[in-house]
Amino acid sequence: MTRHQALHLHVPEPTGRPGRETDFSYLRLSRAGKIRRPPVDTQALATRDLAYGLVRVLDDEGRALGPWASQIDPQLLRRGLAAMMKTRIFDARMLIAQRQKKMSFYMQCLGEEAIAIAHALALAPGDMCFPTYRQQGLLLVREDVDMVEMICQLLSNGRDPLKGRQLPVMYSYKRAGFFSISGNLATQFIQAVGWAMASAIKGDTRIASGWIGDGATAEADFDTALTFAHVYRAPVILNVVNNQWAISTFQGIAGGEGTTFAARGVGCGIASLRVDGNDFLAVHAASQWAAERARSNFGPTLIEWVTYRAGPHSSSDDPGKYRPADDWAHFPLGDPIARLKQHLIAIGAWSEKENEEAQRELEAQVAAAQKEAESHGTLADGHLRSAAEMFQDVYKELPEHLRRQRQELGV
Amino acid sequence: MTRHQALHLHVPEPTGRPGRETDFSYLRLSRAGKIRRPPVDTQALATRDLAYGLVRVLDDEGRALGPWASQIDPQLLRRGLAAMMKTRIFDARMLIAQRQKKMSFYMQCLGEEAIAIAHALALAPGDMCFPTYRQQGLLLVREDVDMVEMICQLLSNGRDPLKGRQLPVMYSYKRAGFFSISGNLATQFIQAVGWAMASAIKGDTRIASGWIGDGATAEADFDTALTFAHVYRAPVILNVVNNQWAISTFQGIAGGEGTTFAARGVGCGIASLRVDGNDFLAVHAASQWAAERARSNFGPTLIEWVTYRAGPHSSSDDPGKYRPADDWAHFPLGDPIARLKQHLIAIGAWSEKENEEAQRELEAQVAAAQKEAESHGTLADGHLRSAAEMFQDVYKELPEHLRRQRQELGV
Amino acid sequence: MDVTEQSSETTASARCTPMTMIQALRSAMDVMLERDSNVVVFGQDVGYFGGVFRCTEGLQKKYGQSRVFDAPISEGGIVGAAVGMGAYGLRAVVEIQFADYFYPASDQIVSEAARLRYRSVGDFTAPITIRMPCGGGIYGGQTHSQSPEAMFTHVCGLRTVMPSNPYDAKGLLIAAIECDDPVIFLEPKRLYNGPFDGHHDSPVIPWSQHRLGAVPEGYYTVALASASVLRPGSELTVLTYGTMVFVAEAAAAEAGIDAEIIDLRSIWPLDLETIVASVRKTGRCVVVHEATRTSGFGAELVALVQEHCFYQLEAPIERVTGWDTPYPHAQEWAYFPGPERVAAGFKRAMQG
Amino acid sequence: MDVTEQSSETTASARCTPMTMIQALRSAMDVMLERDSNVVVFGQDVGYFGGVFRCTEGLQKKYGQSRVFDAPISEGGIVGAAVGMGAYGLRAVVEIQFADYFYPASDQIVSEAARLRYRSVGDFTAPITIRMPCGGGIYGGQTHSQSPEAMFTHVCGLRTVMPSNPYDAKGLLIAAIECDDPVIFLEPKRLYNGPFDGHHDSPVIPWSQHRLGAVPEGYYTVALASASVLRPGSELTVLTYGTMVFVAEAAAAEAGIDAEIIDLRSIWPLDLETIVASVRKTGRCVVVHEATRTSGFGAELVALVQEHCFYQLEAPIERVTGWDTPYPHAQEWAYFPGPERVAAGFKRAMQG
Ligand SMILES: Cc1ncc(C[n+]2csc(CCOP(=O)(O)OP(=O)(O)O)c2C)c(N)n1
Ligand SMILES: Cc1ncc(C[n+]2csc(CCOP(=O)(O)OP(=O)(O)O)c2C)c(N)n1
Ligand SMILES: [Mg+2]
Ligand SMILES: [Mg+2]
Repeated sequence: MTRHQALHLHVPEPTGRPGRETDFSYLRLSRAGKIRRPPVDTQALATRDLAYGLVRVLDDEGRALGPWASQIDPQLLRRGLAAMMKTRIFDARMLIAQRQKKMSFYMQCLGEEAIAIAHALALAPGDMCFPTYRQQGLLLVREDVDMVEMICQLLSNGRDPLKGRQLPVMYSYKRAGFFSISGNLATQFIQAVGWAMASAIKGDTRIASGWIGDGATAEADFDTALTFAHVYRAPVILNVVNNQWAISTFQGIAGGEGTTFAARGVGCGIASLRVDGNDFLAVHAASQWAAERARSNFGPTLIEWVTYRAGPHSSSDDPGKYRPADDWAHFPLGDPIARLKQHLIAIGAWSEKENEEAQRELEAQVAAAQKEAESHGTLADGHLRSAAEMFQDVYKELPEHLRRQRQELGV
Repeated sequence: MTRHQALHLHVPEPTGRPGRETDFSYLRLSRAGKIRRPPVDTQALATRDLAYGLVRVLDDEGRALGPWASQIDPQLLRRGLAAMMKTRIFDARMLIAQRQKKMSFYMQCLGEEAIAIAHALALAPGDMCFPTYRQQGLLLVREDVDMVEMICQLLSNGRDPLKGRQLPVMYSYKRAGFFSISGNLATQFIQAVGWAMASAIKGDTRIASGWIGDGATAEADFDTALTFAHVYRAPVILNVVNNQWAISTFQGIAGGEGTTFAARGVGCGIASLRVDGNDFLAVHAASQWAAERARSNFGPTLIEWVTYRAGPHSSSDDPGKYRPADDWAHFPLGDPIARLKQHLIAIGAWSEKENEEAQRELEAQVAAAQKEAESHGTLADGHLRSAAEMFQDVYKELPEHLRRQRQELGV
Repeated sequence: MDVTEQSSETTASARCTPMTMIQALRSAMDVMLERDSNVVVFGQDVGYFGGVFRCTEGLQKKYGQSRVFDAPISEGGIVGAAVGMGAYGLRAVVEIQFADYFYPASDQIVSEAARLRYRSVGDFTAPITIRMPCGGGIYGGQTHSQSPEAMFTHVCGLRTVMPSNPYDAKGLLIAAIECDDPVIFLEPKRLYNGPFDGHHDSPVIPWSQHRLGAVPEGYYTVALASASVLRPGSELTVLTYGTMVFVAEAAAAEAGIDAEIIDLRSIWPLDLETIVASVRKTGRCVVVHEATRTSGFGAELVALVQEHCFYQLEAPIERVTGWDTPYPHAQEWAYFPGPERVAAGFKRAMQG
Repeated sequence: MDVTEQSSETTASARCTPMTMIQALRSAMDVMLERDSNVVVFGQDVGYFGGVFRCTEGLQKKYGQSRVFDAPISEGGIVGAAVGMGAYGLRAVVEIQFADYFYPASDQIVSEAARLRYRSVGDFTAPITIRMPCGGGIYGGQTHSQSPEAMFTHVCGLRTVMPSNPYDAKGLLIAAIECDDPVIFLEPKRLYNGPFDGHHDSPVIPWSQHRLGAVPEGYYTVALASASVLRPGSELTVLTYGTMVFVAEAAAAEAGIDAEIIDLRSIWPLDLETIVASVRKTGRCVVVHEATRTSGFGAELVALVQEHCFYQLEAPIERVTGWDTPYPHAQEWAYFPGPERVAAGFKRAMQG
């Protein structure tokens, strides 16, 4: 055996830091239209190349190219665009409300709007999403979810449907296919698989869609979900939103260096795609593919959505401390809203003028909803749900010891 | 969207069950000598083909073929053969002793002897193994580990170095590079990575080798180990012993259906090999490759060792309840001892006569060690360590409350 | 509430059969798989093989692979999937092979199953039952002997149950499966095949020779949060559960103390009324469990009793428990709080 | 032992600086990274960024990436790797971002770190320190507010520590890092920037205005398992720790009760002597903690006090704690056992 040098520890570092620009070549992008689209019953192992490539439909001119560019109703695209615009307006206003102390906390999805929204439009009624805190788009795209009610949750006010129990953004909407958000990362991923298994056990046709961030893939429940989904061929879509950052650590710390998150799916025997998450058409097409695969009993699909967390992690975070201030401006996959707008205009289904009108209208809508919600109180003015409600729902029935404790509190 | 049929749950089933022979074609074997041997500094992703193939050196005639057939001293092979024979004798005798109630429990490694033993011979002094309960070969191959002491551990007698605290087979031998075995599956895998990280942090040259069974790969610590090993490029060998069974469940229930355990490594960005674990030469060569890679700071290697658990899971198990009685006889990778013996005879470095002598001598050695160990007592005759020792080592110093409890017991 | 009262809870046909605890548990799952198509059973080795303790033997054959099946060796995955199934509307009954191995599932148990109803205001629930064999006495060493019940009782939203005999085991398991809250169902493995009085050198008595081994064949429940008075008495109240129930009975007999022995059956939420009534009557109390002492559930019992019965107590409440060490392998019987140690605790409580 | 005695434990230069608890913790790690090349610090966001609470700010720059570094979001991996490093000979100081997130690491903590020395007869040890911010009062909701200390105290082999001020925080953290046993180091995040008396509507007082905010710059230790008498008194003994220490102080002042307030500092193993001496003197005892009540560490304290002081107790020991519900977000101050509730407990204990 040869004599060896001293070992040393490798700690991944992003190329960019405050004062040093990011070299985004690590993303290894593919050109729009270049990635093949296999049939939905493809063998999991046969998706290997797709897990290292990047499915893209829209090119820089806003043209839709290649096998993933499906015939899609412009009406649906306009609906998607409006939902993305609404989401961005919603986020911006809520962040301000947080700064005004009307709510304790907020989390935006700035720059990632296409993913949840195009995905939601590819699902069927009754399907169940198990989201993270950054998929508000799943709710805001729906007509049957009341924005006022959502804002009441954020304000923890007297009309908060979650009775003040949860942090802002931790929504729960069973009837809208939106599972209760947990503060503990990754737990929902295996739960999504369990829900999908249940659907298969019951001979149902509904599928599940689980969500996780790049950082949270390091948690056990990510891998557990992959294992269970593979073993039981669960009808589930496993979405990894790789927005490059997990609070202050970049995706290399989560294991993304020199490989992809999609590749982990292939290793587990799961069909896997890596997709441009800022390309509304790509997101919709890939989601449809995976949904069709799941619903046809061909099993799970893991999709890595490549995107960028353009805002701070949450209202408590200052990204200027750990990454270049203008990083998003250099992110090669751009802004999903601008890109879809460009496409719609390019195909003649939208105009700058319509866009401006829509923007104004949506701003008015959100403002009105906010106003109405605030009329029911905010965290700052203390119009909260009653303390007695704190003791409910711990168990189905109030047990004796909690009755005594409620009494002790005098409520 | 098309109308869909009812979903149904897929539950993997082995091809063989009691009364129905196993179809082992699911193993997808390669022919001896057919798999390439990349340089040790190869990129992790470039090992993809190796993770789905099967590195084999010995063919059915006992010839050593192909790029993994290294120049290996016949003396070392004879040592390996003797250690394997000794291990098999040891296991057989200890199982009988368990049936005689001299010990509470026992676990054999029947059929898997080559893996631990050839691997140990490829490591350097000071390297640290984090084994499972089925790597007794790591100890039995060493000249500096006293078999008598090992048997005292099994008998839980007055000379048990672990003071009666641990189940039989849960050895701990720091000086022999053998980490304390845990009853909780998989925990050692990430600990091995932590140890390797420590070695890198300190600029050491020693490497770690972690062990896990196919079934236990479903535990979180398996994936966690892969993630940490990849992120920090830890100098560690990650061994998955795929002996096809985890108590009563076959490897498909652990996620092996339609993929390999080695493939999970590649997905995580770890160089990965799938190797014939019953081929002593292949085990030695692959272990050497991975050790050299780790020690040269090129990072971790995951090796899936394909083998067969020929005996019951433990002394508490009856495999006749869940798999064909004569399954091992049909396992296409055969018996590691017979195969190495055949090779040594084929190259003129061994003979039937030497083999018989060695067998006799080893049997006498083990019998003598057992006799001596039993002279210090067995679980059955109650010559145990003192109850007072039960309170030691919970903390470094005996705290007040344990002193009081010891007093309460009156010891 | 005593055993006679229990029967009134049942809706079973009068037909009783002698069953071991294993058979009783299997019968409970059988009954519930039959009655409710939303019940599913899974866990490590529970499918084809029927479980390492054979509690699910024959169930896969009877109900098919999609209702009774093997799971990967991932306690976290098993419970996490069960929570997801609960959100769908199923009632999963899962097995953790040994209670010592629940830790990888603890996030899913504590942060998810226990809090799902609360955080979603009942939008989603996790009506799951998590079975786990617990306790020592079988030379299982430190990773096949633990009694972690105290951990669960600190988690609001969970119910924790531990039967001590076949009759209760079946009735409680059915109640647990039907319960809309998540239930931790701990099975003292030393009692699987017979009652055990702690005299480990004596021959094992089978359940067929014990009155609590007579189990109705069909459906019945034993109410959660109801204790049972195993032995009425006037001198001393003994609070115990699981393996220690018959040890306490033997210790009382051997010490010649007229102890009132209360088998909690449900550890939390618990039947405080029965406890308080008894201690107010006897004025003395001993808490007995196999788990390690510090912050064991005995501490909560002591706290509750002194809060509710302070002025009736004539002596300090005694705790007889496992030591604050890992469960050793060879010194198992020095660790286990056998009849001698329990009796000594009774005597201290009588003297105080 | 009181604060004057504490100083005698230190070997620090006399030079004291006002520090927040965050600065004090950082200073402890700085001192130990400097003194012992086997000390490493890692966890989520602790490297380049310096931790979400900034406790490790500047340490990576000073000691380099292989001694202070970011970790993947895997609490199990972080603790598991730390155990392996311990087996190698390092002393890992790891951060769990919020105590609410320790569950994925519980198997590595309970089954591994806590038992490694025992099961290997000292062949291998895990001298690790696991830091975790705990407690509520910052509108963190149910997953940023928990106080899980009781769980750890049920696990033999672990030490559990919770400082209430910068001076103790630094001295205890250095002692924890030097300790050869695994230590769970809980940091009440509500106290990071100033003492907090529970009057959440009052302006925050900075540590620089508090005597316990004066912290020696260099090396010193506060002994593990030693309590501190925050306020001597004769009428009532208050056992508390962490966030509740200054709340108890305020409650006593407001209720006009001459309470002896004991800050446990080390929760387990603990300084029973100081506790017993005090209760024997006062005859009355109230246990105060923020964690949920049932099977909280208060239960163990009640059990110990009644075992050791039964004949001196003039009234039932009271527990004032968080309710047995998840920590709600908006009703935080109805959940938190503030001065009013604590004072009411004191009064009940005085009447009994
Ligand atoms: C179990 C657990 N550990 C740590 C945290 C703290 N935490 C909250 S969000 C976050 C980063 C998550 O990053 P990622 O998964 O990439 O999602 P993103 O925020 O980028 O959408 C961390 C560490 C947590 N919530 N839960
Ligand atoms: C955390 C945990 N869960 C379950 C068990 C019970 N158990 C012990 S060995 C075993 C099977 C392991 O199979 P595998 O990993 O394939 O190893 P093999 O026995 O085949 O060598 C199981 C389920 C355990 N010891 N620890
Ligand atoms: Mg992210
Ligand atoms: Mg196996």
